[in-house]
Amino acid sequence: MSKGIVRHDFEPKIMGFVCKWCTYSGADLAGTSRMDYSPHVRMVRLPCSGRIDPQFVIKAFEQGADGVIISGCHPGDCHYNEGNYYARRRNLAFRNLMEFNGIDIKRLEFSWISAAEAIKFTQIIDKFTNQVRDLGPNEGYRALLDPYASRLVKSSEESAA
Amino acid sequence: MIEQIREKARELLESGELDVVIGYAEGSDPTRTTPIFCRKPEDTDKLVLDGRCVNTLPAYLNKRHEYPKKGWKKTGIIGKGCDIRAITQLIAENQLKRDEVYIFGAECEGVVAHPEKWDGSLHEGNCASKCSACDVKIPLDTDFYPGEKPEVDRSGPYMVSAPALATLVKMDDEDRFAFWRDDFDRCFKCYACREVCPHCSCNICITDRTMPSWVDQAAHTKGVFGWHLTRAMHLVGRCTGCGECTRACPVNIQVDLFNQKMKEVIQESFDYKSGYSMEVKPPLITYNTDDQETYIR
Amino acid sequence: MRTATLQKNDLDRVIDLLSQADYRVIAPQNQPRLDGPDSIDVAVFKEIQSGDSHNIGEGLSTTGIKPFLFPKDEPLFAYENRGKKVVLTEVSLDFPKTVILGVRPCDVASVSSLDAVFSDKNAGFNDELFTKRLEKTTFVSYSCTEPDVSCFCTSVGLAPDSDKGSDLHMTELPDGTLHVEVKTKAGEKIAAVIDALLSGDGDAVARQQAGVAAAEKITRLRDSAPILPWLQDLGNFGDEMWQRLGEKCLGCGACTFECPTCHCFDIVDENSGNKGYRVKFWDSCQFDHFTLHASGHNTRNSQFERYRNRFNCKFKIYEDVFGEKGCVGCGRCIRGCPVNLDITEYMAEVAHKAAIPNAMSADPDFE
Amino acid sequence: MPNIYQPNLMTIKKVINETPDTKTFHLVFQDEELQENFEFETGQFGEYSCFGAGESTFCIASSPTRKGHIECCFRKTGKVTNALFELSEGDTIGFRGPFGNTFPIEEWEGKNVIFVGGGIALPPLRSVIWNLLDLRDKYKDISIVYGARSVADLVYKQEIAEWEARDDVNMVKTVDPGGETDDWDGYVGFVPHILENDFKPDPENTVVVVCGPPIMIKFTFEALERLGFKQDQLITTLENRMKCGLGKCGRCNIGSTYVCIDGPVFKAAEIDLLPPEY
Repeated sequence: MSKGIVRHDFEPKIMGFVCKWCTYSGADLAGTSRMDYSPHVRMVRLPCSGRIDPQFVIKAFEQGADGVIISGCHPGDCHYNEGNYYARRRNLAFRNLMEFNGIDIKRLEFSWISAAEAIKFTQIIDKFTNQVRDLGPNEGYRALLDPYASRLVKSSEESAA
Repeated sequence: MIEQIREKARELLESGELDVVIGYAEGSDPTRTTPIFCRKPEDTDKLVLDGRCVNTLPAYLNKRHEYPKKGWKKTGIIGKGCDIRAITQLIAENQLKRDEVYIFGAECEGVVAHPEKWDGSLHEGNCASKCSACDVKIPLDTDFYPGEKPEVDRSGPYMVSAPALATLVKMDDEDRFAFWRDDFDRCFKCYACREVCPHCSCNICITDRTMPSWVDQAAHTKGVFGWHLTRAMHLVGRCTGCGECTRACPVNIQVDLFNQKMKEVIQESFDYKSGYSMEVKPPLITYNTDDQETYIR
Repeated sequence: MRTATLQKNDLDRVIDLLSQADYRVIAPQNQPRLDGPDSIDVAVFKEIQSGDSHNIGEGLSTTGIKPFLFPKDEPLFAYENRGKKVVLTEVSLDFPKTVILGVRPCDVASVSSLDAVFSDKNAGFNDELFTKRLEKTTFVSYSCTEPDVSCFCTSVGLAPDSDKGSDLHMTELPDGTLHVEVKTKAGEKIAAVIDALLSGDGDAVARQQAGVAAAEKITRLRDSAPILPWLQDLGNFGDEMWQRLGEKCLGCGACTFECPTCHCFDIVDENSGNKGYRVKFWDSCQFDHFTLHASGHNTRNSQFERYRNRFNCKFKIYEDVFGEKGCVGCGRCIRGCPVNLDITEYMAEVAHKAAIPNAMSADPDFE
Repeated sequence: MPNIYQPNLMTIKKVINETPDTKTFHLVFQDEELQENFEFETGQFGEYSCFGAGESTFCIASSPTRKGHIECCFRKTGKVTNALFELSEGDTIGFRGPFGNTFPIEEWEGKNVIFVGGGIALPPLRSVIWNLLDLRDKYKDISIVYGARSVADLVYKQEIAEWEARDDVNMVKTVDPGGETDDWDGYVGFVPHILENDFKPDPENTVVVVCGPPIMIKFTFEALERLGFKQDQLITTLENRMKCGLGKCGRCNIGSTYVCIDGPVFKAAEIDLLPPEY
């Protein structure tokens, strides 16, 4: 069943922020159906795509993510009626902001995936992983990740030894 | 013009209708003006209004600047067209009630981009770029306007963006990131951009919150990126484009370019102009079921 | 000590020679800026490579030399939580040999003020992150010949040609040459490196005259003598002037961060997973949460109280606690203030109040 | 040598739950030599770190007469105290100190000493209370007046019982109106009120040590002055916000007085010379 193992020079770190009512359940379905998909996404489950604050995405990039995926219910399907409508507007603005900041917008993915769309889920994850892998590491932010590494000398463990 | 405003302000302070009039007075050197709070009728003699009046006074109407603590029931404020836009936006966001303020408006010729550039007059070389295609030189909403207020067509594009914005948009992503990284190197997080902003109205700013700390408080480049992105995001669809954040920046980082870029996006996507209506909801607190979603898979 | 003459256009060669002598050379440089009317010129002190353009002698830089002694952010140590154990990693206290060129007299005078805070002169606690940097740093100062409208160094006991704190002092003479004065042993080392460029004994008379001429151009003249005794009178702490002058303050930290002597900082942990850094970074007494207690009580609860503290710090606390001047008159807080809150207006007001006994009756109309 | 901001590591030997939101830690240094030689005096404070959250300032709540470990007591309010609250026995924390001045206990010899504390302000007093009790014969009457918002908020309940049981300590406890329980055997009322109207100490040859929130200190001093106490008989310990504890970070000053260097212990007469900014 499994795809052949292909080794790449670079394996991206991807953060996923997903709605628990749809995408997370979709991922569950993909899992219980034994579907294969890229293992690079670290998923955070939130109550609604409307709860996904752009702050999370900024933090993810700051902490070294190469790509971020946000996913929620299809329009009209929101468990809270309108959360995803707000998310749609907010993310439109946020993508433009990140682009203006100098982040390649291909590193930021937004999708609607329902609880039944396990196949769509695996396709989007695979596609996005490949897309980010092709872009390579998020060099701009990675260079800022550890601003003080060069200032350190020795650990208390080493000096005790 | 200013004589008429002085006279009216004096009259309203004398009658007790207003507790205070916020305006501009001569600054401590000839190129600058400074905010003044006129409480006594004779204070109004100090009021001035010209191209040096850069401050966005509605910042003082923002609750986080201790405005409610002062116990003023009705505040008079002298506004340029863009300042009055900020007041309108504050009212639209329920930060202020219309009957709490009395707006003195006057025709504005534009303001100097930075007091440092003032050479005695306002001209193309030193006028702020926000003034170049301003449609509120005759202000929108006023309680007092000297003389007859002419009708103005305001249907056109909303504020022309600074030429620097076009330069930046043309760059590659990497170059743009490098540009901001190099500029942000100077930022030491004095938060002047936040404090002068009439719309930064959180009682405790997200960057001052520690549980959890979303934005690194230290001014290393990562923390500076975090702060300016957060600030820009929080002002999407709310910024009225006064440009004070850039003008106030002691190290000349043009942070309002983020806001200008977002203003263009909001106008194109949602046809919203902030500061023109007290009733229309700002775009990010509302939605249409048929909003654009071309970027969504 | 030695005096000599240096040609101004030899400054580039000075930078080359010092770099070759393994100095990290810091000099004021103009920053690139975007086109359009909204940007202004900004000059900051930065490490300079041979061939880079500097702007030594062209006005006062926007920010001072403070970041090279007391950086805007720096790690104190790294930690790693390993279960119940914690491993700490020290930061290096080995700093590069540095020379800072073109330092204005106000900036170089501020070094001893900062030293009084961070060194063991203050309660015996020696902040080596500061003092070790200072040991390795040589200051080449440069007299002002064109002080601007915001400068007020003569009001705080300095002058446009002061050499307080300097290792090697340069003064530009009307004929375009530089008069060089070696002040300390560290300065001698610099002079030895650039010896080939130095000639003669210099012109002490012209240097003197240049200083006097520059001082005459300063327009902000304040009487600072009555300030300390007036501030020491506790009855003046509740004076109406604090609120009247300070109420327009919006509470940003521009004045404190541009100030050469402001030294307040905050310490936080920056965590990433199970490890991170404890970071020390600039903080400002103008921020509302600066003195906020955990209980919610705030000792300086409104903005004018915070500016009152800043003024007191500059003209009283610094002298009482650290025995040094708290203000060097660079005027950066005046230039940088978004609302034109002017520290010299406070100085004038105090001098005025001190001259009139019992002038401190509060304005009854003021709320 | 590490810089002055780098703390020493300590192990939490014991955790005591004082109230639902207050804990006491018993701490020993991981460095044996330091543990052997560490000394402090009563009234001093330290900077306690939870690595990953930051540093926070508390007094050293144990008495210098009791060696073996030091104690701290804190209520969870902010980022650091919440993180410390989650720690358990055997965990590592950081400590810098001791900092600040001390209670002038030699000056009090042969006098009556009254301790007045409110809420979480008992720990600084506890250090000096045990110090005096361990040198009991040098002092005359020792009284403790302690109050909290409610019975649940009283810290050191066990030690309060211990002090009540001793016949050489006069223990007065009170809770704010509404905070009492059915089996509460102490007073009900605010500390300054109880002090002035029920306890009524005699100013003769007596010193009073007050610790609590600024507003309580103010009212307690006023009440005591009405009872005839002079300013030099009144002592308090102030707690301003601190970061470094070394007189450098610039936030604990009251005028020209740095609480971390010149304090935290002040006489009422000294406080009177400070601007009203605490």
